[in-house]
Amino acid sequence: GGAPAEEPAAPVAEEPAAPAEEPAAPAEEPAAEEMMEAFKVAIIMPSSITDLAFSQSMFDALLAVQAEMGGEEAMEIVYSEGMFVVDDAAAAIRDYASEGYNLVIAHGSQYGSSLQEIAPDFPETSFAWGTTLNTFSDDGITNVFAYEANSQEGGYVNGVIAASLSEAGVIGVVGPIEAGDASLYVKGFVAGAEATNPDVVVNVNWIGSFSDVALASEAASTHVAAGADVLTGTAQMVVGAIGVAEENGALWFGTQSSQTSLAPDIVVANQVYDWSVVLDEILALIHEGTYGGEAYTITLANGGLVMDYNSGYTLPDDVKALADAAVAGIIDGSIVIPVE
Amino acid sequence: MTPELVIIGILTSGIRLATPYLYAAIGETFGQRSGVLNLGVDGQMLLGAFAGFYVAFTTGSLELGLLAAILVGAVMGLAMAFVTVNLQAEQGISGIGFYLFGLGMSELLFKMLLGTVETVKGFPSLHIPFLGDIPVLGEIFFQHNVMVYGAFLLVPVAWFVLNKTTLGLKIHSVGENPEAADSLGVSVARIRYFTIILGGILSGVAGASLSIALLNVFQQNMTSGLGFIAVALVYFGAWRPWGVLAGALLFSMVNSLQLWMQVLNIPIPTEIAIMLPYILTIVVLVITVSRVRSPSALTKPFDRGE
Amino acid sequence: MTENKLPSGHTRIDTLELRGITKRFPGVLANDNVNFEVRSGEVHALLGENGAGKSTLMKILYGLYDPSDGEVFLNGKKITIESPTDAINHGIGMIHQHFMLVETLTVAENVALGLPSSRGFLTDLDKVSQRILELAEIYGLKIDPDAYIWQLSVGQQQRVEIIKALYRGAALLILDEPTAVLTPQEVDEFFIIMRQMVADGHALIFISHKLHEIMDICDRVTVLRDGAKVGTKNVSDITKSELANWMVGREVIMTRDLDEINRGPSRLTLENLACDSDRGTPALRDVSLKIHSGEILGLAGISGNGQRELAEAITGLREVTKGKVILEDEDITHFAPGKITERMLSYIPEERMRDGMIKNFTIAENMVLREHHISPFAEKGFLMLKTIARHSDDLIDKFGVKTPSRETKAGSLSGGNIQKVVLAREISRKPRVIVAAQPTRGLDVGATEYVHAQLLEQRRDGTAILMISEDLDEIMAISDRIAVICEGEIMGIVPRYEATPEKLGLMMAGVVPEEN
Amino acid sequence: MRSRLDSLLDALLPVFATFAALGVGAIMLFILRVSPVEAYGALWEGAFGSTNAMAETLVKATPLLLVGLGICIAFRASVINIGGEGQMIIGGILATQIGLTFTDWPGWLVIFAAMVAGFLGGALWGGIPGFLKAYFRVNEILSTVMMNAIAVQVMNYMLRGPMIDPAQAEKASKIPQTARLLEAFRLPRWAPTRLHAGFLIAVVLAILVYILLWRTTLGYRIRAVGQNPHAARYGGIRVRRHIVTALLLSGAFAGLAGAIQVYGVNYRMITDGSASGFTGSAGFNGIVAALFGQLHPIGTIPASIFFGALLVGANKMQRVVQIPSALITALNGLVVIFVVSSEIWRRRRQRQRLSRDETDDAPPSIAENINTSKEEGSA
Ligand SMILES: Nc1ncnc2c1ncn2[C@@H]1O[C@H](COP(=O)(O)OP(=O)(O)OP(=O)(O)O)[C@@H](O)[C@H]1O
Ligand SMILES: Nc1ncnc2c1ncn2[C@@H]1O[C@H](COP(=O)(O)OP(=O)(O)OP(=O)(O)O)[C@@H](O)[C@H]1O
Ligand SMILES: [Mg+2]
Ligand SMILES: [Mg+2]
Repeated sequence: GGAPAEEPAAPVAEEPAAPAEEPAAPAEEPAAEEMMEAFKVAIIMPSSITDLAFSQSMFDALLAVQAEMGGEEAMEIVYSEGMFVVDDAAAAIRDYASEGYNLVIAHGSQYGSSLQEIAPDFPETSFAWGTTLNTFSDDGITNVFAYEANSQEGGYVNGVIAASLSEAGVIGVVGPIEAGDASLYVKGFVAGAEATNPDVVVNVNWIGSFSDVALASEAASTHVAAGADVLTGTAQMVVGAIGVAEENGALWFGTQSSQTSLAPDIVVANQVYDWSVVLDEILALIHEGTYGGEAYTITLANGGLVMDYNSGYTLPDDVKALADAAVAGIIDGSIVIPVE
Repeated sequence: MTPELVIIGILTSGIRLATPYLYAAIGETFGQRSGVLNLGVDGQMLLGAFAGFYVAFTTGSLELGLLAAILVGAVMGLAMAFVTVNLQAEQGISGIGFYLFGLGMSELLFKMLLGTVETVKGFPSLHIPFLGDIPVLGEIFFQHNVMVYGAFLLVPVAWFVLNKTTLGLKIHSVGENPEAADSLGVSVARIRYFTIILGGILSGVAGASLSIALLNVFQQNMTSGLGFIAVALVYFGAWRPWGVLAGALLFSMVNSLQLWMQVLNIPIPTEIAIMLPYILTIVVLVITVSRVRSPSALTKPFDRGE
Repeated sequence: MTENKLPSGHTRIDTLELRGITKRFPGVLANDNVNFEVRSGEVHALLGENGAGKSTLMKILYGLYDPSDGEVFLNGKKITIESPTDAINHGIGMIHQHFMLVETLTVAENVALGLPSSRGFLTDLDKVSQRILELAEIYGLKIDPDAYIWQLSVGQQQRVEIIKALYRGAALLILDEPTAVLTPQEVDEFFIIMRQMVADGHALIFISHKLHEIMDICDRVTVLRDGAKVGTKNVSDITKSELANWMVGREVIMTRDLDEINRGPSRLTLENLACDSDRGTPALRDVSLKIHSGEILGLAGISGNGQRELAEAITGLREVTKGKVILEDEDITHFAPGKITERMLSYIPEERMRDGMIKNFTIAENMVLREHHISPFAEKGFLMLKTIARHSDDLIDKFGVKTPSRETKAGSLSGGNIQKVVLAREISRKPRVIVAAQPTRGLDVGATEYVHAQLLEQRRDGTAILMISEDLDEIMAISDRIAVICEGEIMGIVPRYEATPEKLGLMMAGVVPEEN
Repeated sequence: MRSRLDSLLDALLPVFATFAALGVGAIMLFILRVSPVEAYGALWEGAFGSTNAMAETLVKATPLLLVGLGICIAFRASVINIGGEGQMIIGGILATQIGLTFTDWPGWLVIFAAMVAGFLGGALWGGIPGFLKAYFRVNEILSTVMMNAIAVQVMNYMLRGPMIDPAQAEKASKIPQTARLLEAFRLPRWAPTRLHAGFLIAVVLAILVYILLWRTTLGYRIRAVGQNPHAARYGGIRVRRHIVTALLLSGAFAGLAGAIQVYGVNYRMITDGSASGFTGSAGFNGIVAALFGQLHPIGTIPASIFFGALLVGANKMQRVVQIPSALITALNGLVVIFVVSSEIWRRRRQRQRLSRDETDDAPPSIAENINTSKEEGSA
């Protein structure tokens, strides 16, 4: 068949993140000469490091890990942003690898094919990509890590809170295209909302673009006109929708990065991706000489997904309790989110 | 959901969505009427959007923001005029150059000066007394912000300038027969400078209408190709302000219709819904078979032939 | 009214003098140290072969071109003219060879263009219209200020050009081949206007290739040859044939006797032909004609009476709404133009630059425009470049096309040479029928002579020729029979020896001759 | 006789213009506190510094050249095809479908069929605006812009639905991509670089387009229609049909570019919801490349390589000196502006030459929209 065999159920990190000190520890262990060399990380991102969404979530995590490790002397970070052209990204990946970067992160599911091709040529370099769990180990490739986010989990929690807070019983969702991470988040959100209030109406609008801020905003207006008093959305173009929510006094739920700064009055909660959990583990493995083969999922359970509540918004205690219960249920497995 | 609600919704948001298209397309109409095709509208919009946003954000004054957008648009227009009028560069291609420049430069400035997405408090909705209180109509037409009204006001103004003033006469003649205009002492260069700079200004304002009136944020490539649609709408409108208005409204309302179709759970693939405005724009043009020629001198640099 | 004022209220120009004007274009010395003088109250003709540099000299005077060298003196005072605005301010107006009108604007709008308005930035078209009507009254120009230019006949458009100049206070008017596109009647009317203007104290510079017009209306004539001035003479001191010889530098045959008619069977038959104009109004109604092998059928008529549509209907370029076109025995009525071409029907279109040739193609490419797809010029979809080259060299040689090479862009040729290329292409095919529309429009006497000789040679070879012309002299010079068209209908057909200008003129005005 | 120096200067004019643009870029870099020397060193390095770099440049040039060839044809017919992006997408989709369907066919056959499918797909997407222009007078700028947007949605629909990778279909996070092409179906590569046979195909096609335009009756007709539709009709050419043909062919080359991107570079289609995610904006940049190449198929070859080098080198520059990618975009814009603006000097020099040498018939400027050059016409 034309399709490559998909990955087996790769071991997924189950425990919460390793203690923060651990990745920093290598400083003492390796030989002194090696220590002089900074660990070099390159990252290729589809959007920009400041998109308040998917790309920024990884870049922020890298900065956090860098700080943990002791700053630029310990870890050097270079990035290529705006690499939405797969072809250009492939050139960048190969280039970074041949420049001797220790870890090359291709932060987008579209970069898989390129990695599959390039990784075998650089066995000494470690690669990571997401969002997926495919490390290409079936193809005999051993130096690719994979990661993904269970964004449906935070979506579910957001949905629970949203349904509880919606007085109108109508909620609007703005998404880019119905696929990947965005699709997972929306499914989780709808499930959470419907589980909390079976009568709630969740209207979903896919606008067909990751960049059309104006249409995202108009989609939000449409939701408001259709009676929604709570909105959510995913991907970088939703910044336009948040303004509409604020103007109309609707509540907003964010995902990927914290969007509280955009509308401090109406953002209730964000599901924030904290990839440092994954990065820590990858760095530890690389340090041990394992360059790939592991796949990670950030979840509420392992702390990679964090529910970030806006301190400026007072969430009623009963609702907060519902949310906490949802988080607990997801972590202990009593809540299973249907995502097909 | 009642049908009235949906119809009001479609009309209201159609009017809002049409705003940036109107500014940009009316500006482009002036340029094309005088014989200059500007494909750089999207880039000019982005720079205008950024300038407007940044100044409004830092000074807290929306008026100053708007002024900044106007200035930046004017400077871009000036550069474009120099390149197409004096250097007689191929208009379509230099337009693409200006688009790329505006796209990159707006993002670069955004990165250097702001660093992250911020918001401003944009122009508030103006509830027009009396008119805004009329039940349905008031809601559709008279509860928008000032830049929306500005865009719609621009249409009759543009019509008036193009058809009732000596300037309009000159613009028309320069676009149709620059040799004739030149032989009567009309400065082809001066008129084209004027229309291209005006186009730049209106593109800048179109951008600002997004960043400080409708969306109140700036993000890289936030226009997402809107400027190219605006150019297409000039062709749709057959170089007439009222035609452009019709095109902008049609396109926007169908766009808002497709958003409603998704909300109403009409079972068609979302992609088909999203295609609708584009398909319908073409279909309408096919049905209403336009007999109007483009300005004869469009895209042709003027040179006395010496 | 003071001594030096014109009826239009503007100041007179007593003398205007060009001294030592030189103009170089890349590869061409268009004007070579030309001195020229014109006075108030005279019509001064400028005469010369195609490409002699007449238009260039006038464009310099009007500020459209910068001279490479030379000076301009107005009433004895040196002036500089750097733009048309300067020229207009000095009272100089110009009517160009190619009209400078914006077709999509009205007469009044065209006149008002570029002038300050009495209402500031608003147009004052009502006042402009009023003034147009006043001027029209003074000079006897009939014009509707609210008509769009595209609605007007060529003659009317010319009147708009004159009004434009008068409106701007022109005391000196440059008329670059104004009569080339006018009907005899229109020319007469135009001359009345010119005489009126001269009598009022205007100075006129008149360019024309028609010698009788120069004899008719001009006081003095200056001849240019290859950019240089040959001389200036009083028209009263010179005869028409002297003038022709002076200009061309050799003997010119002004009239020729036709050989015996060697008339064969009918080649082209039109039966009750009808078609519409571009605007959708009926242009031809019920036209029936037979054109025989070995004859030239002249079609006379005032421009805009269906001649153009008739030619296009025959050649397949225009949809026929009724009737038939029969080539020998074959009904070709609804054939595509290409198919008609293949049946050896040639067409010399009236607007050659627009319809008859592709400016940016080389001469060689233009030479095969009609047969680029047929053997020997193409085989299996490929162009046979060597054959095409040989063919073009052949024609360039045979027809004496003045060009550096066959690879020269056709657009850079002079009007006469362009005409030769079209003619060479159409005639060299050994056509069975030729439709020739205004074959000598804009050509100098030498070139005209040449074209007529070519057509007559075709006639001798048995080709059937339909020659459409608005120039009665031309029609009467080489047609065997003359048909007259008016408002899309044939008013009658008269043999050449029975035709008089008066008779044809009446028919052109729509009077059906009694004999028919 | 025209000196070699003159033609060399003409050919180098875009290069000088590029230097001027990079000079302005240097000021911007300076403001960003980046050493222009280092930055431009990286640019050169990225474009030509190694075998691999050169290969990357040619890989980038391939779709530019193919789209550019189509633009040459369209422009010669006086049709402006802004629909390259959409045509590439549709071509890519059809070609991919061939590879996914006929998995038991021999590789060469699938590749051939896929190229044909890409060609036809692009032709369809270009032919529709062509048809609408010729028979309904719908302006092609309007319709091609709209067709681009429609093509993106077609792609999103196909990759999310009927064409989705079966492996993705089973998973919760359905990445909108097709399955990968079998190894046997991939265009041969010049290992270890990514340079693939598509470049060769494009160069051969450039020569064929040259022949088409100046050696065949079809080319003659297309050019005639573009130069003067009235005279073309008089010459027996069916104007409308040839307008459609020109846009059809133009689209076909863009469609082929799409197919070659899939079979030579990506081996699958994947969407990020935008056109440029797949095309890398080659549908636009190809227009610029064609104009740099004086709208001449042969001239478009070096022009595409030049532009490809700039794009590839600029990416490298971003990586090395870590400047926002936005600067690169802005810089590309400047290069385009400077290069088209520099045309006027070429035209001026040409006029001066003309006054020296009457028989010269060098090509007029691109500003005059269409030109023909010395080697055109008869031999
Ligand atoms: N803009 C131009 N550029 C280059 N050459 C030109 C230009 N205008 C005229 N010429 C050349 O200058 C010469 C004189 O041209 P001009 O138009 O003055 O002739 P003319 O006497 O008016 O001829 P005609 O009777 O055909 O109108 C010709 O050889 C012509 O080709
Ligand atoms: N680009 C154009 N500019 C002006 N007129 C045009 C143009 N294209 C076509 N036309 C007009 O359209 C009409 C039809 O042209 P033509 O007969 O050449 O088309 P065609 O290719 O034969 O179409 P079909 O194959 O459907 O018969 C003519 O009146 C022609 O003048
Ligand atoms: Mg002349
Ligand atoms: Mg036809």
